[in-house]
Amino acid sequence: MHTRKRIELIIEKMAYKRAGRIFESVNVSGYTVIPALAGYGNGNKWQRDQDISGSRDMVMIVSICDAETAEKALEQMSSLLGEHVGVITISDVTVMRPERF
Amino acid sequence: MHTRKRIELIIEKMAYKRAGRIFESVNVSGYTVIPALAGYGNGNKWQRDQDISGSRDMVMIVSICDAETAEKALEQMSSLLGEHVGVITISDVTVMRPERF
Amino acid sequence: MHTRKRIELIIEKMAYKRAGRIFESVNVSGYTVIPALAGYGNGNKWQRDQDISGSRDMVMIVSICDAETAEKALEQMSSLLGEHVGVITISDVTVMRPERF
Amino acid sequence: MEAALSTILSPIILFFILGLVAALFRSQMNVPEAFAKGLAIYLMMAIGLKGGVEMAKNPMTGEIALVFAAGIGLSFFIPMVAFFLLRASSKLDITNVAAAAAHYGSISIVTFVAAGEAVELAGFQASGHLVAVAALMETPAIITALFLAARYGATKGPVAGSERGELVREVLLNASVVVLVGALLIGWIVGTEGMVKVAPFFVTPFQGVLCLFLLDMGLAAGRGLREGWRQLDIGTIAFGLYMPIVSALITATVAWAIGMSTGDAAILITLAASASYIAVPAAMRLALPKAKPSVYLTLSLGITFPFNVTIGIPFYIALATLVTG
Amino acid sequence: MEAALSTILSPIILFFILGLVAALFRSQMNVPEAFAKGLAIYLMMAIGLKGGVEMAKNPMTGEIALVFAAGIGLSFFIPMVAFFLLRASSKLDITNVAAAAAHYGSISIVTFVAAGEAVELAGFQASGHLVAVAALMETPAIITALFLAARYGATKGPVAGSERGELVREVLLNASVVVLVGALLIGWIVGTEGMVKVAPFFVTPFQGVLCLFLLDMGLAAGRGLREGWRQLDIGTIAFGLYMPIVSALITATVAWAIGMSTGDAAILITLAASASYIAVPAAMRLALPKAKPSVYLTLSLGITFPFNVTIGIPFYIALATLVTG
Amino acid sequence: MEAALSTILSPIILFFILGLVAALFRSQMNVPEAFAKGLAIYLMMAIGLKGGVEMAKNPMTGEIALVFAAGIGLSFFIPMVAFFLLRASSKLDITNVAAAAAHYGSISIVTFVAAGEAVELAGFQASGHLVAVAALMETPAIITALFLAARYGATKGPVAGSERGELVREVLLNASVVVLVGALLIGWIVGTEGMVKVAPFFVTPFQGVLCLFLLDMGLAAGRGLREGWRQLDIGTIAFGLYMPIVSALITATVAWAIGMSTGDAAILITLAASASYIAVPAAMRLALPKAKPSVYLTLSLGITFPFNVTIGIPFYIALATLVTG
Ligand SMILES: Nc1ncnc2c1ncn2[C@@H]1O[C@H](COP(=O)(O)O)[C@@H](O)[C@H]1O
Ligand SMILES: Nc1ncnc2c1ncn2[C@@H]1O[C@H](COP(=O)(O)O)[C@@H](O)[C@H]1O
Ligand SMILES: Nc1ncnc2c1ncn2[C@@H]1O[C@H](COP(=O)(O)O)[C@@H](O)[C@H]1O
Ligand code: NA
Ligand code: NA
Ligand code: NA
Repeated sequence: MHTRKRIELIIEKMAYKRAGRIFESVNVSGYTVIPALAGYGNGNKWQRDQDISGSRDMVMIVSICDAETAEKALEQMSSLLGEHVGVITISDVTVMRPERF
Repeated sequence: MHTRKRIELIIEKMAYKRAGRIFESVNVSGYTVIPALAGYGNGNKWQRDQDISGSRDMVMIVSICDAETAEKALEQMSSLLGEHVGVITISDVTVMRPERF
Repeated sequence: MHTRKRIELIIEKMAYKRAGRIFESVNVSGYTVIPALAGYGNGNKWQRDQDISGSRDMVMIVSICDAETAEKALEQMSSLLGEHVGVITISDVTVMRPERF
Repeated sequence: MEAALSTILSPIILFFILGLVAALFRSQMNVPEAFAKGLAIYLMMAIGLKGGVEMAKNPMTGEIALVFAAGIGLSFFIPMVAFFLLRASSKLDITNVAAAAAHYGSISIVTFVAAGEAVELAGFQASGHLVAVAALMETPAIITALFLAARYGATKGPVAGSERGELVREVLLNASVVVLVGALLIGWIVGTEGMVKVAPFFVTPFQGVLCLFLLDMGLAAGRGLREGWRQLDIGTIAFGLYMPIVSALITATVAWAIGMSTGDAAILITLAASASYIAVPAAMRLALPKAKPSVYLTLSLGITFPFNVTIGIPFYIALATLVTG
Repeated sequence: MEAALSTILSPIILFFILGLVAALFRSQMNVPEAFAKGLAIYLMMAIGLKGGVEMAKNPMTGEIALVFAAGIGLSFFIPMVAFFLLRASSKLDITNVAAAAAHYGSISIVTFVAAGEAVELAGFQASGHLVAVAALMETPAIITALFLAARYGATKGPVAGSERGELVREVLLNASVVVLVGALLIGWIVGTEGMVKVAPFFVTPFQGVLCLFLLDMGLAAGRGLREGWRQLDIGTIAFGLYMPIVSALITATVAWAIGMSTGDAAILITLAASASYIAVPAAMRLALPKAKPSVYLTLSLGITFPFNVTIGIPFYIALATLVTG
Repeated sequence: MEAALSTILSPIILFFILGLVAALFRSQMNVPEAFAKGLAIYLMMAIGLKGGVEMAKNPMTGEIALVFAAGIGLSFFIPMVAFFLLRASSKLDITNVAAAAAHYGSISIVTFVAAGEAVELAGFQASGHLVAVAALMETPAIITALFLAARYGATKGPVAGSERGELVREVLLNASVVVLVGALLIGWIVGTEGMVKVAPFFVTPFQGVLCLFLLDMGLAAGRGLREGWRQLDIGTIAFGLYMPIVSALITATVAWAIGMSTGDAAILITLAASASYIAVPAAMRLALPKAKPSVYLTLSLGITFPFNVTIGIPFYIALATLVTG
């Protein structure tokens, strides 16, 4: 059992490819993008099936990586989050095959 | 780097707005609702594309907030979870701009 | 407040029922399956709405259970992950009604 | 008999049976939820428009007003009968019994359409006003059921996080009420002329779309049946079969009493005998969250719906012929 | 007046109003996103094909080339007017003003179709080339708006993770440009004969599909309206109502100057007066992420779209009649 | 030559090319998955019904029984040829080779439909029974491929968590088998009369729906092509082009041997030359999870499908004319 990091980035759907490129640039082994259905922030709400433009949709990106990579990703991501709406968190997780990440 | 709480609530889709109102009432800065596709609990299974009524659909609500707010949310949520099917968990996460939460 | 385990398994959609059966065989109280939208791993990308066969789709399965069950699930899952693409992680979470899990 | 056969052998019913059989054999095929929901909206628009245009042609009469009253009355009354019968014949608790009762007082719009087809095939005529009756019968049942649940102590105060008006909105402004009533009004406003331009979408291909929709319903019914068989006791399953007949008999009496035409009576009987599987389940998740979808959905979708669509409707037409003949 | 009434009483507009009213009463009904997107692709294919077939019949003339130039010019120019007017009349910051301006320079294809129906109903004829004009007017506005945003210091360097060409692809190869232009070319290649086999799908049911689509637009507009009312200041809301009229007046002058036919002028005026709510919002999320969707979507979808579809179009037809009569 | 041109210039193929080109230029547009899946179900219902009605008209003969046998035999046999050719011409491992082989033994229903259109345009007639042949050719190839994979040591025991019957259900009860076979039976039961009411949905608009569907296929093929080019070696890419021709030649010989009609032969050749991209990929994820979708999807969807739909089909018709002339 080994400890690695789990990055969770909740970000605008329209910007997810930008976040993906940042993840790739710091060499994470992978990430997975999950669609959101609705959300609330700062008194505003959005809901997927109620916005014909889709421009308020959010996604959650999850990436499992080592501590060093996580730190690099965080640094790089901060400038993206200066422009786009998003929330990034990091937590500790136990993994099975640590050499993968 | 600062520590905050990540609340994860898995709850019936039909009840997600009730959960959302509770989150709002304790003043979380935001939450994001993610649709589920299928699930299992107590020997029963459901699957989204196989239930024409959608009445067994679940969602996952994620909210990042401070420890105090998390505790309040948990308290308030317990009465909702007495009525609706759901699972609530809290974990520690590291965030970048702690003043946001 | 009690500590339990959160298993998060990111796995091919076509294999999620196999993973589900393994979870059931070790007697977790439940699990929830969440669809992914896109992903990246080992230099390859996939995107849901751009693959007519759906054969590269991934899902995330989340299960809250006790430490012992989590360990058993992990063991059993390793052989599935020898065949199918997937990532499994475990983390600590706080729950409200510990007897449920 | 022949009518029954020709009902069964219509492409619509055959696609339903195809879906049912595929699901019973555990096929994993499905019609995507978003697509099926889109088709459902189409069907309700088409039904509403057709009814509205008919209503514009045939003005409201005292006779029709009676049918309206009968429909509303039946939707209020049938849940009571259902409640006491299901309580007697099953081991379900009050909450589940009340929730199931609500489904049987409300209606299934697809069953309504299937009955419309069969009635026409059998050589009768049903009036366009019955679309309005269908819309009116959707919700009263929910009120009765909630009243019964409260009366027998199955409800507490409002759930945490619930909002005033939330349930009322769900019940009175759900997709099927909005689209059905709205399209009815629109059909009534634009009349036959106004329909000309939209008929190639809402009239001509209607039966074909119904085939696709019923394939999906068959899949859902088959899955419901497979699950239900394992989980429900025999008394509950029996209820799914005898309750539509009970409702039909009550309604036949009413139809006889107010002197309805054969076509209209057949449709009203079918409406009463049918059970909701979309609008009422959603309302029950909000109003009676402790009631189990596996109970009420298996009953309405897995048992009563296939029964009505195959055996029930020909029987209801025969019944209507009998009481109005 | 009569024309206005018959526009309002067409099933298409009535379904729009139904959606609008349902959303204002907070109905939770919706048309699933995947289904609505599928319908949108259908509509653009149908519009493109129709335009292409017309173009094959009527060869390009110098007169039409002028209309093309006018359309492109207006799409470049209107955002400037919008930018200064909105800056003057609201408290929004530069970024939000520039983003909103881009929407008003671009076009709404549904408004275009609704205008086409109304123009025909009013007894005029519009040429097929206007579909191409519509496609050409989608993007220039974005360029003007980004230029203004840069000029007034509202943009910085490229956002982290952005890629060269990403925005250009989003703007020039989005679904509506690809499908509209592609179908136009295909219609032009296959001509009237080639359309025979696909007409039962793309021509005959078109108006009906539009009803379903406008129901969804009504729901979106109603929700936009409800939210916007709470969040936008009166100056911003007013802009959503006077800006289409300003654009219409500018365009009417142009139409008069280049001597357009009444039908074509009515359509060009409507295009100019309409505001984008799909293509431009997506481009703005990439190019001006700090601009708020709640501002520009409320304006274009919640205020300008309903205004145009109900009151605007009859007015634009009248205006066109005046300047070309 | 002329036939080839008129195939290429049909709206259906032009929309395919539109999608292909858009994807090659990296347009981000897409047809929502749920909508495309719904259309796929529609297409299979329509094809099945049409075939069933034809079958009801023309009873089964010994000649047709031979075609059935030929189809099944080819689906069993072609994967062997594919397996050895791909092993020889590429650097792929056994698992990937076996998985790709399964795709080439199975069929593509859209290619089948496109061939049907082209055959008719070329003035030939194909019998309705070939829909049944298509359905029968979907699965045998999977058996051969799994047998080869096992024979060459590429499979182990059952994967953890797998269930008896899981693969068989996926293979025999997937959407395309269920809907195609089911609709075929229904068409056969209801016959020409029964079809009258559903024809406005399943027959008249069919070609138009196909345009929309092929736009999506073009997008998928273009993306497959773009990715594949980067990832596959030249031997693998070549296989995607020569394998359909090999299958076509084998099948032409068979068609000649059993003395088929020109139309039927053209279709059977096309079926043999086509490769699956929905049913077989799903089966491979379960049966050979180590095989890479990027290999087999690029081959079948990115290379063979566009080849067949544009150049292949006219060639197969010419080939059929040659061997049956
Ligand atoms: N604290 C939070 N936890 C989870 N999701 C959040 C949080 N804050 C914002 N979001 C998500 O980000 C979206 C935009 O938030 P905002 O920037 O606050 O308007 C919301 O609709 C949510 O989906
Ligand atoms: N321990 C768990 N972990 C994750 N999801 C769960 C768990 N228990 C229940 N669920 C979800 O809640 C739904 C209803 O569960 P139940 O109330 O046990 O029938 C399931 O179908 C799952 O989607
Ligand atoms: N480190 C990771 N974190 C999150 N998801 C991952 C990770 N690695 C792989 N994935 C997911 O698994 C899929 C297949 O990965 P791979 O096996 O590396 O091709 C990717 O497309 C992602 O969706
Ligand atoms: Na009823
Ligand atoms: Na404009
Ligand atoms: Na083949």
